[in-house]
Amino acid sequence: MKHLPRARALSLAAVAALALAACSTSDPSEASGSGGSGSDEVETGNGVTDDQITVGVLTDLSGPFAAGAAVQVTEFKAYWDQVNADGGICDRDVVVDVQDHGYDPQKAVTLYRSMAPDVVALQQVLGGPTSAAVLPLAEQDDLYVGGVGWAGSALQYENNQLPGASNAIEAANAIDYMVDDLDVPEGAKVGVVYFTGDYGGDALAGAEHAAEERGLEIVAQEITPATTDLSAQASALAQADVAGVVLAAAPTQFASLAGVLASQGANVPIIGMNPTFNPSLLTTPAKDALLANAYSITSVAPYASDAEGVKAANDLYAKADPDGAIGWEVPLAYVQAELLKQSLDGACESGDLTPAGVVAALRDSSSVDTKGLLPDGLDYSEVGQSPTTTVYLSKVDANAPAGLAPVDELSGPSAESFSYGS
Amino acid sequence: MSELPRRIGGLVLVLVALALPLVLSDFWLQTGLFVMATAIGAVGLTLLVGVAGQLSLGHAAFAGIGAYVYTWSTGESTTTVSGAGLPPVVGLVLAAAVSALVGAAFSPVAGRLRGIYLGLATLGLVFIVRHLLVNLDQWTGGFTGRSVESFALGGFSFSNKDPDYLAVAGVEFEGLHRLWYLFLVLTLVGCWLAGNLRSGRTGRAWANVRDSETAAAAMGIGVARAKASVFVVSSAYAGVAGAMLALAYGRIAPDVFGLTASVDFLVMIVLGGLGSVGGAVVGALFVTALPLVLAEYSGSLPFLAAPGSGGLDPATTARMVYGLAIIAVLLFLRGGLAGAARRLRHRTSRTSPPSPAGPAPHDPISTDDVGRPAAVTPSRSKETTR
Amino acid sequence: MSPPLLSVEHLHVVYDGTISALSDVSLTVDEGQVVAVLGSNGAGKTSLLRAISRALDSYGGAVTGGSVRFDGVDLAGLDTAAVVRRGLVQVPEGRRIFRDLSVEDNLRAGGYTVRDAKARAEARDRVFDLFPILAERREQPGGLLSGGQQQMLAMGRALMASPRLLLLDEPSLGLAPLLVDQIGEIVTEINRQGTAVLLIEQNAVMGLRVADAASVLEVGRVTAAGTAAELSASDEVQERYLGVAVPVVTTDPVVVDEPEIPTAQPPQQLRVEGLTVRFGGIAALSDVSFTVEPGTVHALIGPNGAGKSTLVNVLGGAYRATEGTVHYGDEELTALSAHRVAGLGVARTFQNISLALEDTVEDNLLVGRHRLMRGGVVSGAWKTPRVRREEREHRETVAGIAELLGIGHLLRTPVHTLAYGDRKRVEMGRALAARPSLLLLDEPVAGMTHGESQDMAETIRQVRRDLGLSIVLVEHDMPFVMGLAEQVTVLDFGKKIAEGTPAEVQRDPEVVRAYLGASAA
Amino acid sequence: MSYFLEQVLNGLSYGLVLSLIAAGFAIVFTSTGVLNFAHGSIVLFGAYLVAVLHPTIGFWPALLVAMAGCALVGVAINALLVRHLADKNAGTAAILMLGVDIVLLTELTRRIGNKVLTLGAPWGASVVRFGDVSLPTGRVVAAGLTVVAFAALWYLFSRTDLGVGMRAAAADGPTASLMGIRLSRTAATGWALAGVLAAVAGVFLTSFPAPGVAPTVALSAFAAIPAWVLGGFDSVPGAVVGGLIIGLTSALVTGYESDLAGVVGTGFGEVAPYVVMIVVLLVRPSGLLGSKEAVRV
Repeated sequence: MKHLPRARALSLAAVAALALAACSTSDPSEASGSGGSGSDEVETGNGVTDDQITVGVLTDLSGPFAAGAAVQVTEFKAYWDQVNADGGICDRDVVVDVQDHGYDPQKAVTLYRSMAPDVVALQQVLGGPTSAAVLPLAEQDDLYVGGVGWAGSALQYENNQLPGASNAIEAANAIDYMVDDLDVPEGAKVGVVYFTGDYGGDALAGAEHAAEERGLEIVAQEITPATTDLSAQASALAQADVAGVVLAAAPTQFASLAGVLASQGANVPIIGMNPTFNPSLLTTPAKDALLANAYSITSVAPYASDAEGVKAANDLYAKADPDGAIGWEVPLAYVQAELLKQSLDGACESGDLTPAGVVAALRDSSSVDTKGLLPDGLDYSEVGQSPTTTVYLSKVDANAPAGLAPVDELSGPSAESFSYGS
Repeated sequence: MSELPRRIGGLVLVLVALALPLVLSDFWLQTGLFVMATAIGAVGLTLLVGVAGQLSLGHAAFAGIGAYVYTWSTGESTTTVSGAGLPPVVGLVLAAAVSALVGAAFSPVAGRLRGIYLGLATLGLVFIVRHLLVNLDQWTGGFTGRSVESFALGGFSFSNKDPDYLAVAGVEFEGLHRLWYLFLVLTLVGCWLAGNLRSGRTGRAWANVRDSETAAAAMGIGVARAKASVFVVSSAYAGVAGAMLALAYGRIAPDVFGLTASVDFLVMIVLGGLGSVGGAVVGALFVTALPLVLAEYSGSLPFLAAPGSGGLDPATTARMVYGLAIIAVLLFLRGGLAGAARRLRHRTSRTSPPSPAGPAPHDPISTDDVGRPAAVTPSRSKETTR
Repeated sequence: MSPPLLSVEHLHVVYDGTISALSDVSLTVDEGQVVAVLGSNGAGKTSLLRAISRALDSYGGAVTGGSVRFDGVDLAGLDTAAVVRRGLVQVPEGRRIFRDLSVEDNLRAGGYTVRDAKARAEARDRVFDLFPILAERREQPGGLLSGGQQQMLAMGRALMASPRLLLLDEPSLGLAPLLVDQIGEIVTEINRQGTAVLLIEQNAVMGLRVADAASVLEVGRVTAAGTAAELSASDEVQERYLGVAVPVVTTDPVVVDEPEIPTAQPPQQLRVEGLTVRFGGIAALSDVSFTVEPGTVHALIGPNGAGKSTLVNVLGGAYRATEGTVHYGDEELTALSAHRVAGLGVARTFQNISLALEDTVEDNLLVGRHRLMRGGVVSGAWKTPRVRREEREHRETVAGIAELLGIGHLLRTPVHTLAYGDRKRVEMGRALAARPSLLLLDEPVAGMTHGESQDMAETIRQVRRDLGLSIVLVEHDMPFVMGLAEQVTVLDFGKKIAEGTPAEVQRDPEVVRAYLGASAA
Repeated sequence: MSYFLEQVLNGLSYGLVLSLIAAGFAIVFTSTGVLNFAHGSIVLFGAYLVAVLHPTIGFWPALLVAMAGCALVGVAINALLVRHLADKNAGTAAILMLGVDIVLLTELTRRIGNKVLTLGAPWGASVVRFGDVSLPTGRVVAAGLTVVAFAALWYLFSRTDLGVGMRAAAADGPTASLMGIRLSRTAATGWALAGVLAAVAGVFLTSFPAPGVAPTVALSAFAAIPAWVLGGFDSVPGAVVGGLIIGLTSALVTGYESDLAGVVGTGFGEVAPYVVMIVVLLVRPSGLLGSKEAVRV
């Protein structure tokens, strides 16, 4: 019994020796040339068989974004069903593998590991911290990752596809719009209320750039998602006598901020970033304030847009789930699937339907059109920059579908002069 | 004597753990890495809470410090974040050392507070450390965090490169496989050290401080010193666990080391059975792996609605099952999983008579020390009176 | 003849599944009677009351045999509150008044079960009649009352429920003789108003004076029972509680041979000078001085609440002295923290055993070796050869100590499975393992049977002979002390009232008065 | 000056809401020794009930139902779970409550979805003006109701048998049971009271100036923990004092964030309560109004 530790050491050594004997450092697949070729001329890899293409979705079906994510999953599935009915891609059916990370990076990483060998691309990884955890791994694996959000920090990854303008571009456009159309005078102060993190931080950077261009002064207020009562922030903004507010947060903060500002007599325009508006806000006490002062800037065309693509997306969703909640998620989900489809088509055409081939196809496209779902002429060829400088501006409107009435597509001067890494 | 079968069992487990990468898929390997990393943290915490009776809700703060120290010291400086570019082994040692130092710095606070007061003061530590991690962005990368350099030892990298291709018995050994062995060694060494500490002079001193500070002092044990030493040791464990988590993720952000992580560590050791090193490891397995496995496989459970269809979807069910599992263990298993295992052993081994139910495990949150007795603990003192 | 109001039959009580507290206890209380149960610390008196009030659960105890019937109804299956509602109310040991609640609210809590406002008002008037001082101080928090007033409040609180049977647990504990007499009169008065009383007492004289009948409880068994008059006359009771008839065993002069396990250092002189300890204004010790010569056994005796444990705690460094000094050799103990005191070779045991219950006897004993071992955190974690050797050597040493105490066969047994007497030995062994030159024993035989006490006395003699150390012995059990100590210091109300050899002390009128109450002197 | 005053009023009114939650922690803790990690979920549950019920039965009846519902949930948790723990100690009880919290929060999150549910509170988004300082009406009502709630608690604890019984049970459970006080009943009452307070707090945490019921409300309840701790674990008055201090601290730190950011970084408002808590604990280890007893051997 006393020499058991020694026995253990011996067996360890034995195992080690065995392992060494079985070791090899020359890759057999290199010798056999390009492995995994299909029956046709297209080269294939992970996630593609002779009759099936698997794409992955890592989303949040049990965490804070569960409800909106469910809308998107429904739309994804309906989209690919439609594509498959029309003959599929590269003569193959597309299958979506949806996994739920619950907004937990640990789960996201683990689920990514389990999914990566079986998919040709990740159509979507939802959430800031989760995609921050997954993106570097996917980059190592050369795997396409779609629509992570609009934070500029995601632009540095070659494998990342951003659906429309980044947050900084949105914020810069918001400032431009205030100056050009909302009569905010030069020298005025503009508030920026933003979430701590890449989303808020990126928006702040864009707003600061635009403010400098347009001669405004920024009053910044950082908050967290747990901040649901923005009284203190609103007071501080009212105290500074701001002429407008840019908000990079979530719907609850939008309602609180608009309500409190109005109640303090500060009737200034508030422009919310991408996911900041939700139709249910119009049932809250802040309804009147929102209707009076609130605008929304989105990278994707709003639900109420009459563009062809948006109508297609909405019809598809209405058929898939007639009782489903409507909102900005519908066009977004549709266009993400659409973007991936275009990359898959591109990869198919160039004969390289491997994960790397899909990324290459994405980066080859310098002018993508999406029938008005996203601004035309998206340019994915330059890694590190926003694919477009055009955004959609809507006004909160109780009569419009999903509560947002489209006002304009704009690309302001300071949005166009903004550049990452400068 | 149950020693021999136990040792054989341990040996078998180690051999199995050594062989597992040959058969496991990436999902299971990644899960295993997280389990081993959190297990090290849980072992450290069980020394602090279970053995020495110092309640801490701030374990994740120390893990966070370890993770960032490792990442900063091994990382290269870029335009946005700085790094020291030190060898990974040095980074690992630094992670443990700096966490231990912070633990030592915090121990005077621990000396003043007891029980639940100490627990909630350490809870504050989690928020403060998180605040620092977010704000010191030239070192930490701020809210979005920063990437972690992969581990390397003498030119051999624990990643997919250097050597680019490595196979054992026909199975290609990528970064995950390689990290598995690194983590296995760290975990085994960590458990072995903790077991030695627990059964030796230091562990006896800690346990006595827990049971009665007065009695401990009467035996010549310096109470303040014992508390400081256990804080240092447990923080060092947390630091190593943090570095391991950083390696397992490949990228870290402050949110990884928040309140949830702290509480998870506590759940691990309570479920596992307070004060038991093996229990801490099993608890880590339960708490870390269960949600991952449920998330991965809940889709194949037949009675559930498809994701997004509005019914009771797999993800929600998985989370519920996790919560219910915690409740069930606490309602039905005395002394946690380790206690249940001990009873099972007693029942199966004929040689030892069934021992009467042991004393209720020590309760670090009990307010016996701070004032009124908690009604949940019907004032049963550890003392014996007749 | 109507059935007795309370009848306890063949009652067995066990704590934690292992420790037997009562075996085969039977007694009865008739309507209108006062019955006393006499016994020393640890005899099982409190367990008896808890069993009657159905309150054992919360202390980890359980009735394992026999029955308790009140007014003909078996109480098994009822909870404490139901028992109270039936008119059986207890005044717990140590009063246990609610310190933060006002006197009035304390009484109100006592009348919790009385729903009828009128009955409650009457009960309160009765209590205020009985204890006018409570009416005077009704607005004050209970914690501000003096000891005697607190006892009155505790009794008044119980009387608020207008009980048919009042259970009183040591009402005289820690009270001055005059107050004890007063409490005795109040008990008689309560009884006269029609309430039966079951009185638990260590103070045999007080107990026998007010009671109609009495039982003597010793280590969980009834060893004598009868009318109060019969018991007062009994030699056994005299001997047991007054220590009067015991012949003083003259201890042989100690022959210090080569000790088997030598002490670390030779024992030094312990000098206590003008020691005063106050807790929030209340003096637990005032101006106590005495000297313990090296290598002697020095006993500290006195009634409950005399300040003995406080003194031990000051000697061990657990309490700070308010005034005065304690020197051990050249070192001033009062200036040192507890673990430094231990480092000088002063080891102690605790009145309420303080062991690590989950751990084995061996591990508990090894704790005593702490100060003699050197393994640190780092070397301990890596189990260096030096640490392994040290661990092995010390395990051998504690095995020797365990043999000396007769618990060698229990070394690998977890403490929570041990019987009470063995736990006391482990506690003693742990102190000895520290190789002390001065050993402080706080009630080493409390709760032991006569036979166990005799064994323990023999062990203590042997320890002193073999190890050549000084022993300060705090004890309640007079005969035990008389057979062991060379010098005795008697404390009462925190003051030294006598000092000398056992024989001298036993004859001292002050001591007799302190032990037997004012009227006995 | 009016800006400062406004922040102070904001902080105090928010602090009163926090004190309702903190008092819930304190009452459950003193009556059963449980660190109720599920309290945040119960707060959310109360708000959720009001949001769901108010369209059919009106706001005030919905609030009453929510109070009863939360009380019931608390009592059920105690009776069905806490009392049946395998190891009856405060540590496992706290972890048990974490399990309960996970289950409750998951279900509520699923039900709420990504909607922002509104409470239909009659005061809407209106504000009350005091000179040039304005305060949301909801906050004024909250302050008023909180004062009423604490007055009712004071009456209960000092003037009724049940309350005196609860205090006695909290001070010394075994002795209280010797007085015929059923600890199971005082415990149930404690959980019920905490539930009632949680429902009230839930309504005010989610009505204007907050937009409505969202799962993050359960997190806001965590902000009451420092308030509870620094007031003292077993003290309801301590919870009020703690709530006010924490409310004031967060409001001022947030209100003057731009002036403070250079020193303490951004987002310090979230951390400040914990810093205050640790400092107070170091000076007074059992909180501002917590009872401390001499540690005796």
